Amino acid sequence: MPSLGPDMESARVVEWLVKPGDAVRRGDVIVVVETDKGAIEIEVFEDAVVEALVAPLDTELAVGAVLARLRTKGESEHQASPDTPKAQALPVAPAPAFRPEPPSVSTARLDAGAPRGATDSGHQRASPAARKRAADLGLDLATLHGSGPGGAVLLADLAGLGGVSRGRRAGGFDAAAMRRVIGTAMARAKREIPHYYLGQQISMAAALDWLGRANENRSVEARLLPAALLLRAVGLALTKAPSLNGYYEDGAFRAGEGIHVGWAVALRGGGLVAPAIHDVDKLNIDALMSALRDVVARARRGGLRRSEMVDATVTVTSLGERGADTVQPIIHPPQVAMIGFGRIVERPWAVAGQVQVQPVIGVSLAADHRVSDGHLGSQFLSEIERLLNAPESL
Amino acid sequence: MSGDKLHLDHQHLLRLLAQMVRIRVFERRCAELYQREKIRGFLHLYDGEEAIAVGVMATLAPQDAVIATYREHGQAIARGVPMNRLMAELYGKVEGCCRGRGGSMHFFDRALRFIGGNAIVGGGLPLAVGTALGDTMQGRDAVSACFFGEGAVDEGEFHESLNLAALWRLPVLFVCENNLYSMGTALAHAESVTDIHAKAASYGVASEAVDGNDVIAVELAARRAVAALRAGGGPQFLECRTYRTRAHSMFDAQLYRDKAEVEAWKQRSPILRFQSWLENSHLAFDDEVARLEADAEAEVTAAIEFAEAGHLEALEDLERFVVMDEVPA
Amino acid sequence: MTTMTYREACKQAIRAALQADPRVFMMGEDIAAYGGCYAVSKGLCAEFGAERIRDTPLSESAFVGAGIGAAMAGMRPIVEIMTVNFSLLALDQIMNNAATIPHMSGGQFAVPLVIRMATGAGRQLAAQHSHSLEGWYAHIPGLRILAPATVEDARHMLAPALADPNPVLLFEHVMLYNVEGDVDEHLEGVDITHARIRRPGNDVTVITYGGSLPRALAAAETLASDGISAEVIDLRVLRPLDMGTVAASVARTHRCVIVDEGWKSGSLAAEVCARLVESVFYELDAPIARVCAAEVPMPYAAHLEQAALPNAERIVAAVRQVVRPA
Amino acid sequence: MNEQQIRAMVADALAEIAPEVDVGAVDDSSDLRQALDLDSMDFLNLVIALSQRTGCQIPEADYPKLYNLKNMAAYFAD
Repeated sequence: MPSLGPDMESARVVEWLVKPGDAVRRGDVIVVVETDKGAIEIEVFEDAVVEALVAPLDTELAVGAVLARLRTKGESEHQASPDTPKAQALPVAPAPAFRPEPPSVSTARLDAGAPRGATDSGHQRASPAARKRAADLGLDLATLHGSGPGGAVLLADLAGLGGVSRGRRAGGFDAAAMRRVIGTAMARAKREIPHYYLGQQISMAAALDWLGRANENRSVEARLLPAALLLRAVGLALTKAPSLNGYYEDGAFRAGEGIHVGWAVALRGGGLVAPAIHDVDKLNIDALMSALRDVVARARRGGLRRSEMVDATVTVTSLGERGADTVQPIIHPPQVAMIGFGRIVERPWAVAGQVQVQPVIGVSLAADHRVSDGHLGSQFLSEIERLLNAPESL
Repeated sequence: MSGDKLHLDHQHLLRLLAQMVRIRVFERRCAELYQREKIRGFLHLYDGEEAIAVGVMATLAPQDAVIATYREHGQAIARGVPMNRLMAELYGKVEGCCRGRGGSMHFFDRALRFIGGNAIVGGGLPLAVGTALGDTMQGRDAVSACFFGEGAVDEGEFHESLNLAALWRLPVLFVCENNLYSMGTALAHAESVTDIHAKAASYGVASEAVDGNDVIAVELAARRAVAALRAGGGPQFLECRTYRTRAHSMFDAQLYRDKAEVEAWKQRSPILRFQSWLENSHLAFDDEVARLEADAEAEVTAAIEFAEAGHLEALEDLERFVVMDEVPA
Repeated sequence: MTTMTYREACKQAIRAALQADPRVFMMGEDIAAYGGCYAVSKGLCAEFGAERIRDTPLSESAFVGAGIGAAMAGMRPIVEIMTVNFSLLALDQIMNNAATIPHMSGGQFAVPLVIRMATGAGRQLAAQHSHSLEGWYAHIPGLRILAPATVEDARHMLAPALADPNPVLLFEHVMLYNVEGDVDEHLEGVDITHARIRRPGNDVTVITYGGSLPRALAAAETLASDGISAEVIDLRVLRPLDMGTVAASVARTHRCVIVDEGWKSGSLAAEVCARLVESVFYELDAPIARVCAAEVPMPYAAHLEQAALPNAERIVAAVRQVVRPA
Repeated sequence: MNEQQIRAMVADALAEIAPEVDVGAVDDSSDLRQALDLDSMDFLNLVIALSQRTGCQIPEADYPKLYNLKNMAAYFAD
């Protein structure tokens, strides 16, 4: 069980995406674990063959527990698992030369004889879509009976199979567990971090004007939201305020190795996650917008990656058009700052001695006094204001 | 030079000779480069027919359109397309007049209204009717000169185009280069009536047959025809009788004609005839003629150097111009 | 919104184009004195004169070629060919000149020409007036091929086609001319790059164009009462194909039936099918089915002609087989 | 497109964007953003999905016409 965050102690395996005998490649997602923060996909870091799935489903396992045994290239079975009793290796069932059958053979299959969909050559008929879905779910087609022509497996035959269904994954987050985690983290933040808070009102007239014009010529897919501008401004401003970006651990500040902004996504039905968007300062506005769309969509569906759950060096929350005017953020430990944006509202605004009605946004900063102080924080907010007033430079 | 009067001044006569010599020298080097595999594809040479392109082109104005065939090096040179760009095109280089996409059979030059380079026999005639129609509808004083061989007369497009041009009285100068063979088929093998200008006349098109190896005769006839066109006289037809003294293309054993016939026509080469006439009439002198040839050789040599130094179109531009982003202004 | 026939929409489109741009003129066989084989241009000669509504001799190659030349000389011609079978007499000009000159000249010349023609069967016109050869033209790089299937597209596709710097071929299905539909007269043209979902659905994607669209929509209605939700896509543009819209739909429904009045062998339906297999193979939950014309020259007798053509019943049957295989 | 078809299309689009919401429970004239708790990102994703399904390029100025199912039906009917 990998450690996915400094405060993670245990998790449960909810879905295997591979089975014994499967070849896996570096970067493949092989298992989904349910943590207190939600369902997270775990990737493998080397090319290997799955020897055995060790961890049982839905059992709380401590960080460090063995989930599965893999054999990397060049390792013999013996080297990979010197102390594995032979019985345990049985499910792997590497196909003996005299039985040209798929590696995983269920008893059901043996009882039933060749399934209807198997052709003479032993090839299981299946639609391409069913084949792909079965692979996603880690199911062996040979064990399935299809309802299609000649017993072909169709998508409908896979509904409800594969441990955790798409529906469950979509829900992915256990609300009660998530509430516990938020509570623990926030209590720790309030207890340990000497917060200071700064707030500022910023006119969004230039930014929204620019955005409106930019969107006129864009296809629907390429349109920008104000959130992308806010995120871009934060990313750029952070390059000038490195002591707001990083971690406070073991009595010392460690600067982040990149500007990875955790973007707080409120989940319908309660709770929130803040997946990281990596290297925000290096992405242009279009790349940022598509990263935002992607990460929000996956947060909703429950398809976040491990690195996105643990890499954030700072967090941003934007309450959006139906939120409150201002927010006083609580820093997510061990981070050292959090930036909050309220909704954009029309307010009287003085320009060159004249009062105008302009769209205004309230930006606030909570930062860790052990690392920075209010002077720097003020400069940071001013920089955000400067950037938002010159949107063409974003 | 414009108007319908031919001014036989020294300078004009030398210029006619120079143009024919430029074409001849250019193509002689092309044949050599083809055999050295510098030029590929089909290469059709104009040897023996130069007087037609040079004589007709001398009568056209910049606003006029020219539509030619796959044997169009002569027309392109006489119209004024720089040799550098032509040679680069033959080399398939991006500096070529069509960025290497056309080759020998498809020279185009928008600035000179040189509209190909058409390798479908008869395919250019409807185009010329169209450019004449477009020019007329926009009130332009422009004619469309369309060159084609006698083989095109076999095609339906010849008859459709002559009829349409005559019906709508469009300013098209039809120039038939009758060199007696369409590839290897003798005229009498292909046409029941071999008098081509009579066919044109049957459509009510003013029509004339002329010695295509006499540059002065061609220019005089073309000048009359162009004047009639500009005066609104409807389409004009010139049948220029000539002979191709080289093979149809580079790979042609010429089984279809006698060597003696070719030799006889070589003696009537338009360049030889015109040059002799100029010299006999004391209108040009040996050293002048020698200088024209030396100039042409130098020009072609420079064009070859230009083509050799040219660049190949980037592969990522393979599909460029298949779909145009705008109509070029 | 105004209600009008497809024929009237074609005419109003031409009228508007003639009014909007003095470079626009039309030529073709029997379009002026006679009023057009399908009466599309009836009355236009009286309104715009014989200079701009030009009757031509029966010389498809010459007047299509003349259209190309006039386009290259700065005009914006609309050439009408009576029917797609006759267009073969002008194939040389369309293929060897209109489609190739821009590329062959290294981009020096564009051919901003529109060619309209009637296509398709259903009027007992037999084997030399009834074929659907638009798929052949869709094979040719350099052309844009449009198939207006709705009255709105008939009314509004012409303006963007004339604005296109490339040769555009518009195929009008003979069975559509009398169809009535709503048109927004003030629309500033429609896009001529995208396919359209004419009816959304979840279980299967029915891809079609032109004269087969009404049949596909009728089939979808029948299927709905059977609990099968069919999404109907009108390709609208046959070249370049908008595979984005098509593939996205098939990726959602996982099943697909292609309806094309052309013959199946080497058809546009074959092309769409191949591209789907290339792009969304792993989304397919059933073999792709095609409903095409029988492989015969179109016969005269009504019952034979109807038997040769795609119709709603055949589409319904094909969809059922794909959605609930026997 | 009639209202039923629009509703089916919206439900289908929302299945990807907000899998947990039930569009069937939303009444015709109520604001979808409120009723389904869609933020601006969700709403943009919905507009994109609808644009892909209908082939319409929906300009930003038209977004308010998509706030409820009734207006939406009218919009796509055009």
